Amino acid sequence: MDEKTLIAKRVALELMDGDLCNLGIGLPTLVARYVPAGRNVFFQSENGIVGMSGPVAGADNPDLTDAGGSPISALPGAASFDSVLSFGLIRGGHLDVTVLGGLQVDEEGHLANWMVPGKMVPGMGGAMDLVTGARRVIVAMQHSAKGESKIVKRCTLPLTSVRRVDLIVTDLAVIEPTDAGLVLKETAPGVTVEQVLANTGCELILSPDLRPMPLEG
Amino acid sequence: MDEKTLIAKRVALELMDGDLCNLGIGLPTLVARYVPAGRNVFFQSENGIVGMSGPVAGADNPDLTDAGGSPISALPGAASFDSVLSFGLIRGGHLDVTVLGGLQVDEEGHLANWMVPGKMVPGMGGAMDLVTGARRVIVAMQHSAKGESKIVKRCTLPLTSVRRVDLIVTDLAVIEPTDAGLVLKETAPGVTVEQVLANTGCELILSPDLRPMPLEG
Amino acid sequence: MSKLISLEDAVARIPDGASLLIGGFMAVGGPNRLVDELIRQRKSNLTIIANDTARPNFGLGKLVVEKLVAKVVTSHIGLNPETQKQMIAGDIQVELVPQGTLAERIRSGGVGLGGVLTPTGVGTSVEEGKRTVEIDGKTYLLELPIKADFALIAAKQADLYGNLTYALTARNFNPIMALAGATVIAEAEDIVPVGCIPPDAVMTPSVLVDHIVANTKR
Amino acid sequence: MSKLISLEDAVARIPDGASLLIGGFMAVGGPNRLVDELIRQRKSNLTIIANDTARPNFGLGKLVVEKLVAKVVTSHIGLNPETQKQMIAGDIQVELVPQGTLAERIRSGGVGLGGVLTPTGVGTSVEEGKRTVEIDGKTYLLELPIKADFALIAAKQADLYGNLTYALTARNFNPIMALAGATVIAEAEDIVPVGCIPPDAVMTPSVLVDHIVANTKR
Repeated sequence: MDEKTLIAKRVALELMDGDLCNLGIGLPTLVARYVPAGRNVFFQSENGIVGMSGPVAGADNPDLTDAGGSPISALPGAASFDSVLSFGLIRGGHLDVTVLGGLQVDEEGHLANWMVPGKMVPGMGGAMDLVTGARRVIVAMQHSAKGESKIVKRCTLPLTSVRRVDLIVTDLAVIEPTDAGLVLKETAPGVTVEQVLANTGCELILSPDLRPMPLEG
Repeated sequence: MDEKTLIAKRVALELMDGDLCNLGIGLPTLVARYVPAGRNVFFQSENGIVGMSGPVAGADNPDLTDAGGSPISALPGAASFDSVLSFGLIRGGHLDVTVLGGLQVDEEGHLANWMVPGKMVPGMGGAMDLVTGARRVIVAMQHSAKGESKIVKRCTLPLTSVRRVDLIVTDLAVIEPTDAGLVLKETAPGVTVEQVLANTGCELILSPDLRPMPLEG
Repeated sequence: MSKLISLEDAVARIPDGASLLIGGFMAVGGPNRLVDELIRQRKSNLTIIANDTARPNFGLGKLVVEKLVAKVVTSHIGLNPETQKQMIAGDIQVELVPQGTLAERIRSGGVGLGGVLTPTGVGTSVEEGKRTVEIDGKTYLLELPIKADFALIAAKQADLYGNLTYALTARNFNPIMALAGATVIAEAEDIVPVGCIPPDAVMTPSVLVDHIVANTKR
Repeated sequence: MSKLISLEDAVARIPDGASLLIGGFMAVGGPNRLVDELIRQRKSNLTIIANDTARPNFGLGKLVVEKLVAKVVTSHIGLNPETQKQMIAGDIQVELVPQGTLAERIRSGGVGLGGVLTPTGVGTSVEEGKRTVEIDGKTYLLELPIKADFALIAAKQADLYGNLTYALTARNFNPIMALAGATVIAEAEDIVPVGCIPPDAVMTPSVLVDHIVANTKR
């Protein structure tokens, strides 16, 4: 199993029956494939639909796309709406969980994921609204990039929100930001605690319930 | 012609082709009957429809009523919507004209029409939004009530808005509030300027274009 | 994953003293079965947020007549003399709110805004006790968001997930109330299987609705 | 009382330097005929308010490539490298706004509110230069309303009065932009006679729309 699949599978276990869930572009999109059997999860695309599903070959519709403009499909019971209602769901506390990629997460659980000054300024899109408004924010990302840990003492990149994220799932570990700091809760298959610590740019508190990362619900 | 019909006919001449218009309950409702031929006016009912028309006997629908809960009908091209969009039209400057009843209008053109302290407190309903938000506010009312002029130096009843109304149409006169004060523009058929002045509780400026009130478009 | 619940069970979840957003405009589009069941179960000391208090013998007007309401936040009580009578007698607390402001306050509660900045009410008695904010030389009242323990709403159609449609002027406050109730209970004229309401026809998406009242009696 | 107008005439009304709200999300649901005609008529120095700048060769992304845009207010430029390139070169001014805030700012302009009070952006670079308001111990940014000289939108169906419907995710910013443009110009996939769109299916009421672009070429 590659690292992205591992992360997506682990994140999918966090989705509960009946949840309204928004997946960011890139890695988080994979999560939809691994929802545990028996859980009916409603996926929102912030451009204006609840009940989205993967594209159906030969049935692309130019009026039915995801937030990146790529074709999607919709399940029975889907509902479409405009951008203010879409973000009303996100900002009004109606979104149970959002899964987003990250550039950095720091010791306080702050996420930076929308720009690298001087290099890449895509814009925040809906990320600031999602992190500020969702009931639960899960960051799904590689633990390190180009040899540097993405989990740091203090974000050097511009923050997406000052709201503390709820869970960080990486290819090495599951980490929960708390009042006391970042708590290491799970290690990925074949990964030791020492490896996680060595690849993390700030202190981690070891959970008394530290366990191997489960990948099936 | 009775006084109410006279007022309604005169007000109707103010409605222009294509206007979006909201009529208050009571006397203003009569205005819809006298829209000049050739002018297509869209009437809004603030409970959520544009394109309302009078009720059709035998075709009452419990889901299609005016703001008082009485049956109405709808013209081809009507549109229904929720209360935030209905008041979005009113407050966002999209409503061309509102016609409202009045308890008092004063020298500054301020309207009081929603309560008589200690006696009658129906609530403001949509009146404050209509007076504050409509592009043009026309007050349609009897000139006097119980022997007292309803056009006064300063409203003694609680104001509906501090926005100056645009026109006052009564059974005696048409009066326009301006920076300089209330300007008498028209007198009703058979009514003299002296009669208007004698029945008005504040000074009136005589318009240089003072004319008899027209009643046909 | 059906959200069907009996009328009796739906109302049994509502405690005395609860705050209730109640849809409808002069009881048109109001959840009249739920209102009748509130009376039958004698739920009392209620705070009602609604456009109006209807008429004494129609829709939520009956709750006032039955003396089950401690407080009402509304824009109009003119057609229910009982509300005015109880208000003057001090038996019911009435907060009068301009209708457009009431709608925006409920919406702002439902979509997570801090409040509403509106010119409506500036310089009138509605301004009393409220903060004002100057923006570009113009004065706006800061009106606070409204949320409630429950939203009781009425739809034309509901599917089993809770997607709702409304008909004509019966839509009114229902869609915004579905955003602002901690628990949202909907009654519907027709209940249809999932997939029978096209996505573009849905006016309240299912994810906002907690319970659909079954069409069986009570 | 038809609002039909030719594509050429519709765009001829737009002066150089105008501010334009443009519907669509990655150009899905965008007024792509109007955009192409803006280019053909070489309207320049435009201020564009839109969710994103699409892709270089798709929808309003083409306006950027053609160097007709002086300023853009948007939430995302990541898929149009040309916008980023011109921004870095100082040829285009870019104001980045969180997507939900952008939607609420446009809506607030369209419905006559003084601004939007939102927690989104508090403590981030989005807060810079903005007022904050404390409400019940929580901090909100005061985000100002957005209006524009024109709103250019795209519908699935339009009737001759200007009632509009949208399909699926092509709805997005179009309905709120119809509220916030001083002049609203809509193109539509289908134009139908008055009465063909049921009142409950209308998503933008006709009274908000000034011109419907005829389906004849140009």
